[in-house]
Amino acid sequence: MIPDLSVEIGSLKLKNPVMLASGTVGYGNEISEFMDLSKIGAIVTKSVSLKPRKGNPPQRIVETPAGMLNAIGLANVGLEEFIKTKIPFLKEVNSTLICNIAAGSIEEYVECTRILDKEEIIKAFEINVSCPNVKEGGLIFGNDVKAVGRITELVRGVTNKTIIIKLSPNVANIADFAEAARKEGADAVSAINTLVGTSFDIYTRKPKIKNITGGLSGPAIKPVALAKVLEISRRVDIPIIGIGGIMNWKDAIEFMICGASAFQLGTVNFVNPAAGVEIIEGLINYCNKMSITNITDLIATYKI
Amino acid sequence: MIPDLSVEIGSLKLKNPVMLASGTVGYGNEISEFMDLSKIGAIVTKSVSLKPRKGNPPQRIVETPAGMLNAIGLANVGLEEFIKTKIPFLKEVNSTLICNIAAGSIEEYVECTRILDKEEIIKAFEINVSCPNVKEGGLIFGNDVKAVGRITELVRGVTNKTIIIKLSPNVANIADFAEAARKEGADAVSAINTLVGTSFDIYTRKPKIKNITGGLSGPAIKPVALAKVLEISRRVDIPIIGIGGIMNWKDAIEFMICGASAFQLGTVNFVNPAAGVEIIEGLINYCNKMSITNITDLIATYKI
Amino acid sequence: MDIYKIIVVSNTALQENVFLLKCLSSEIASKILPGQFCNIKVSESDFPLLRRPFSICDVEGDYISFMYEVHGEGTKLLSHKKEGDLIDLIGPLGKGFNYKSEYETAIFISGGIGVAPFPYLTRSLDGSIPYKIFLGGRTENQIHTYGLHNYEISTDDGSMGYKGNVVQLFEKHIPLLDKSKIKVFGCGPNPMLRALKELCLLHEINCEVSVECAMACGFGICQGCPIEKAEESDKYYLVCKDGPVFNIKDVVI
Amino acid sequence: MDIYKIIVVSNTALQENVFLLKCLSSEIASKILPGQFCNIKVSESDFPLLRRPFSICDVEGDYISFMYEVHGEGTKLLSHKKEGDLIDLIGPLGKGFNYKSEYETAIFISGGIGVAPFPYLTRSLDGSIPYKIFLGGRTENQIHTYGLHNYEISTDDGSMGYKGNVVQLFEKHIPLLDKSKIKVFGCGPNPMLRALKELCLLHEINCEVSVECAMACGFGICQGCPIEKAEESDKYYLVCKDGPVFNIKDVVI
Ligand SMILES: Cc1cc2nc3c(=O)[nH]c(=O)nc-3n(C[C@H](O)[C@H](O)[C@H](O)COP(=O)(O)OP(=O)(O)OC[C@H]3O[C@@H](n4cnc5c(N)ncnc54)[C@H](O)[C@@H]3O)c2cc1C
Ligand SMILES: Cc1cc2nc3c(=O)[nH]c(=O)nc-3n(C[C@H](O)[C@H](O)[C@H](O)COP(=O)(O)OP(=O)(O)OC[C@H]3O[C@@H](n4cnc5c(N)ncnc54)[C@H](O)[C@@H]3O)c2cc1C
Ligand SMILES: Cc1cc2nc3c(=O)[nH]c(=O)nc-3n(C[C@H](O)[C@H](O)[C@H](O)COP(=O)(O)O)c2cc1C
Ligand SMILES: Cc1cc2nc3c(=O)[nH]c(=O)nc-3n(C[C@H](O)[C@H](O)[C@H](O)COP(=O)(O)O)c2cc1C
Ligand code: FES
Ligand code: FES
Repeated sequence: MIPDLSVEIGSLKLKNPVMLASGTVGYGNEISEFMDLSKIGAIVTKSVSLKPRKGNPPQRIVETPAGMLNAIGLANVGLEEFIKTKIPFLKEVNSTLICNIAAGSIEEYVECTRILDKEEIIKAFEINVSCPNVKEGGLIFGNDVKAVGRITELVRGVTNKTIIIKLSPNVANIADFAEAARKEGADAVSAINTLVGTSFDIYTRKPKIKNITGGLSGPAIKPVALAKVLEISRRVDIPIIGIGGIMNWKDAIEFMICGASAFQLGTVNFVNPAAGVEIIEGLINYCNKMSITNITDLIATYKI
Repeated sequence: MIPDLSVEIGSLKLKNPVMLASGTVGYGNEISEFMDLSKIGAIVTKSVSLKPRKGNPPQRIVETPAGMLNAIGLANVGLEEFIKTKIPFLKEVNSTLICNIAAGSIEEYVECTRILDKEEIIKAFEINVSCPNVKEGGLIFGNDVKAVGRITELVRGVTNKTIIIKLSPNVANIADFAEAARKEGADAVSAINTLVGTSFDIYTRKPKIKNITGGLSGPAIKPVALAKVLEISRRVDIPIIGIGGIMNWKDAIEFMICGASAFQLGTVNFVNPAAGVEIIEGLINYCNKMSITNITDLIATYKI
Repeated sequence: MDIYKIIVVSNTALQENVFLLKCLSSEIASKILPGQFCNIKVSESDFPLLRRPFSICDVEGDYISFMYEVHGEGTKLLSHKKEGDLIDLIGPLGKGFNYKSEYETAIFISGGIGVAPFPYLTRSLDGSIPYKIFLGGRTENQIHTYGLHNYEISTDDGSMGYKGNVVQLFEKHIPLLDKSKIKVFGCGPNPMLRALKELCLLHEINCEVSVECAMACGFGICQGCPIEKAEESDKYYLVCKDGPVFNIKDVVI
Repeated sequence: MDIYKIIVVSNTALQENVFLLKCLSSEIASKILPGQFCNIKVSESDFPLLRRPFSICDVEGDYISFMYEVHGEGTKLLSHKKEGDLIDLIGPLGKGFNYKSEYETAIFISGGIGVAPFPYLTRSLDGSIPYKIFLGGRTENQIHTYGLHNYEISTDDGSMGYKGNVVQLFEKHIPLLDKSKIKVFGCGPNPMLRALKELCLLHEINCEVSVECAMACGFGICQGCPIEKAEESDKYYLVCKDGPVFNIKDVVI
């Protein structure tokens, strides 16, 4: 029997809870060679900003124990080019499209959302208030509850589509941020973005990443991500999209048990670009084994 | 040639920067079977509290990718028993002794320090304001800049020995906490304690650790720990003791380059209880190779 | 206890998922006691991070062996070790079985891979003490008789020996035994040990068990392995240091 | 490009630290071009996390091979693979050398393990095109001649061939060549490529190089591998997708 894997995030309906995380699948082209994107619940685009961004100079990435640091610096083609050259391909793919927006000012968030709201193919916005790798990339907002509330409020004013606020883990109480987003009308939050980290060459004494610090992702951060999801789930009544170190279906289930209504795959796409569809397989088998007919029955069923 | 490995933390002189972290070497007995503790710069005791603590019920630990979660819950024999039965052994070991203190109230911190100040063998206090695993174990203080300042101030009032404030990484700006400690008279800060994390069994839906969340330690957190040390080093003029995921001498050097005057070995002791002396070896070889005659010449020499 | 780098002599499959790892180490062989364990580094890298604890299975001259079941990543890596490889291990650890105390007949009861410490333990008994072994498993291929004599078998599915669990099998034998003169040594999963405890308390049978729990260090420095004391509920034993063998009356399983 | 699980045919040491990994894969063999690479998963577990990129070294029928130097943990694990093991790899990746464009003599210049792509590349040249290979290394055991002909050697320490670096060795040969009719193919560490670029720009020699840089994905989704464009300094190429082979004029090395 095929269990019902569909989930809802606000008014957004997904055929399954598997989403591909922002910045880890580009605009879908390359990864589509490894799997049928139409099977995936949703694709989140690389953060788009109003103007194109060159991104940070190399070296941008470095491997760490069970993780990696990145400081891509929100390299992206900019709003105009995104609409012109990236959306056509994304239209062909029969997958729900979520557009991730990064900005250097509150006005830019609003402006981006306002413009992109017209693109019918875009079903939801994920507002990145938490990129640790550019000064104006959101982390300054991400650490400020009031700013997160304000951004949510203003973005809410220009779109009726689903709004997801992507939260930073680099704060003491992430639930406060989720609560601020909820209060100002966000439909969901996603957690977590990367943790701030660094790594140095002991011979040159230079940072291995040109940007000095980068964002830590991968299995190393999974326990932290799960704790953040659980914290939000226990305190705030808002759908959560779990992110952080998911490598396989077991990790994904763990996030759902901890409170996630859906989850995103990030770093794993680099290592196993077919992970998305493999995880759907895994969810089905697990549900069958556990006699779960609707995967929504799993959400936040932690026994504590 | 043997380089000079000695370092100073406030008025505290250490023969080398290698310290064994609180909670990861008990009170020295067992680990002394694996190495000559007199070679180590300093030993930090398991957190001592005024009264004995039973600690958390099992399961207390679980392995995670390149790390582990623990929720020991500050299990310790209590102040009185510590003085009576643990100090005698620690006296025999010719190693600098630092006593780590945990408490459920500001008064308890002060009271513990006042009593232990009389023990001549104790050369410094490490004040644990950052244990994530017991409600009254400090994390509530660790997340509150004012409380950290106040604890420092009051503890400073009852001892002339070196005071090290052990900081929580579970905050947005750790440098603010280092600054508060510095202002109120701390001689140094140590960073980092563990990150809050969790892990669930996907079949029982129960947390793998009875306490629900635990503290994440080990190589997984090294990039985060380094970034926190660097943050403090760039903003606050206070000696830093680096902690987090050090497995070998290379990791240790990385911390010193990022700003640490000394460093502590935690989780590695469980896997390689001789790591302490092996790392001293490694430091000597590195210094020789790099023509460093005083290891203090390495501290905070990041080129950024 | 100390850290040793010892050489693998063989690492052979006893069943599809169960291996016998034999190594050369005169130091450990000369010191280790039945019921003690070693904490083994299963890879040369930092992954997996923690060592894995395994009971001593047998000692023959300078050779020591471990019997293990492939469970997760760590034991899988261990199963890849081959003759000539070096293994990094800490031991001997913990306190073993008090098999020399006063009793006339020894009874050994194991569930699944819990049989691992029995070859060495039974071999260490003074030959004059009679003993009987009860081996339990869910199914036939969970029964491992390596190095054992005088055993009876139970399987949950009845595929081999008595159909039922091993504690039930033992219970059937109790009437044939002089309860005050036997000592039971048990090793296996917690549910089995709980059933065994209940039975032994009921019949006032002296019983020691080896318990398992998650461990970080294995030698007493992390406090990660508490087990509640039966008498003083405000205190814990450490499984790695005070155990893994406990008198069944002393602990809450 | 796709994910393949292919079988290891052999994995033999060419030097103490340099191995040749030969695998069976008709799919990759039939598609991959000289200068392209594969991204190899060096272990079955999640450690190390990322794949490791290696240039295609040779293709013979259905067999493909990689020549690699043991550098860190990942390549060490790779060196443990043996006949019959399965390897998980993604490929073919990137853009290869334009070795079919107009020129009369091909020159190949490598530093250290940079020689890896040359066996397949030289073999792929139309037999009628004359070529010469310059192999450089710090010392004798950094010189790998596997699958090569027509080479000259330089070592920094003079332990083999010309004493000096390989770009200097090539420079000595320039007067003997018709600069406008040669094409140079280079691969090696960045300092060598920088020296080569300077020399080729000076002499107006057409030159393509394969560059290395840290990669997370290897196929264009992470944006982790930028290299600055020589013309438009506000833009980057991606090494994994737009390269790893670039005309030396197009990039800032
Ligand atoms: C004192 C003692 C003696 C043991 N003797 C034997 C023996 O002789 N033969 C044998 O096959 N097994 C024995 N075990 C169990 C063995 O240690 C585990 O099966 C093994 O650690 C599993 O590792 P893994 O990486 O394959 O499994 P994973 O499940 O991937 O391991 C994940 C983590 O959980 C821990 N863990 C998993 N299962 C257990 C368990 N049952 N007990 C304790 N920790 C566990 C691991 O050590 C590791 O830290 C013993 C355990 C203890 C505590
Ligand atoms: C396109 C391309 C082709 C390559 N072809 C070959 C080849 O044919 N033969 C060969 O021996 N080597 C080749 N390399 C280099 C090879 O990928 C590295 O030596 C290898 O990744 C080192 O891994 P490690 O785990 O042993 O080293 P570690 O230093 O432990 O690796 C740590 C991290 O740094 C990265 N890294 C380390 N060195 C390099 C490097 N030089 N280039 C890129 N990433 C690096 C690793 O991928 C890993 O993520 C190539 C690199 C690239 C980018
Ligand atoms: C290379 C890279 C680039 C990323 N770029 C973005 C981005 O542009 N916008 C964003 O919101 N998150 C970005 N992220 C964060 C991921 O979407 C995700 O939150 C994070 O990597 C944690 O998940 P993981 O551990 O599964 O990778 C990026 C992550 C990586 C590794
Ligand atoms: C099992 C365990 C127990 C710990 N107990 C204490 C403690 O009692 N007091 C304290 O200040 N830190 C305690 N810590 C934190 C360590 O001292 C150290 O800050 C942390 O583990 C990070 O370092 P590591 O990654 O090298 O382990 C404990 C850590 C572990 C793993
Ligand atoms: S496992 Fe560390 S104290 Fe027992
Ligand atoms: S390595 Fe990921 S884009 Fe090039």
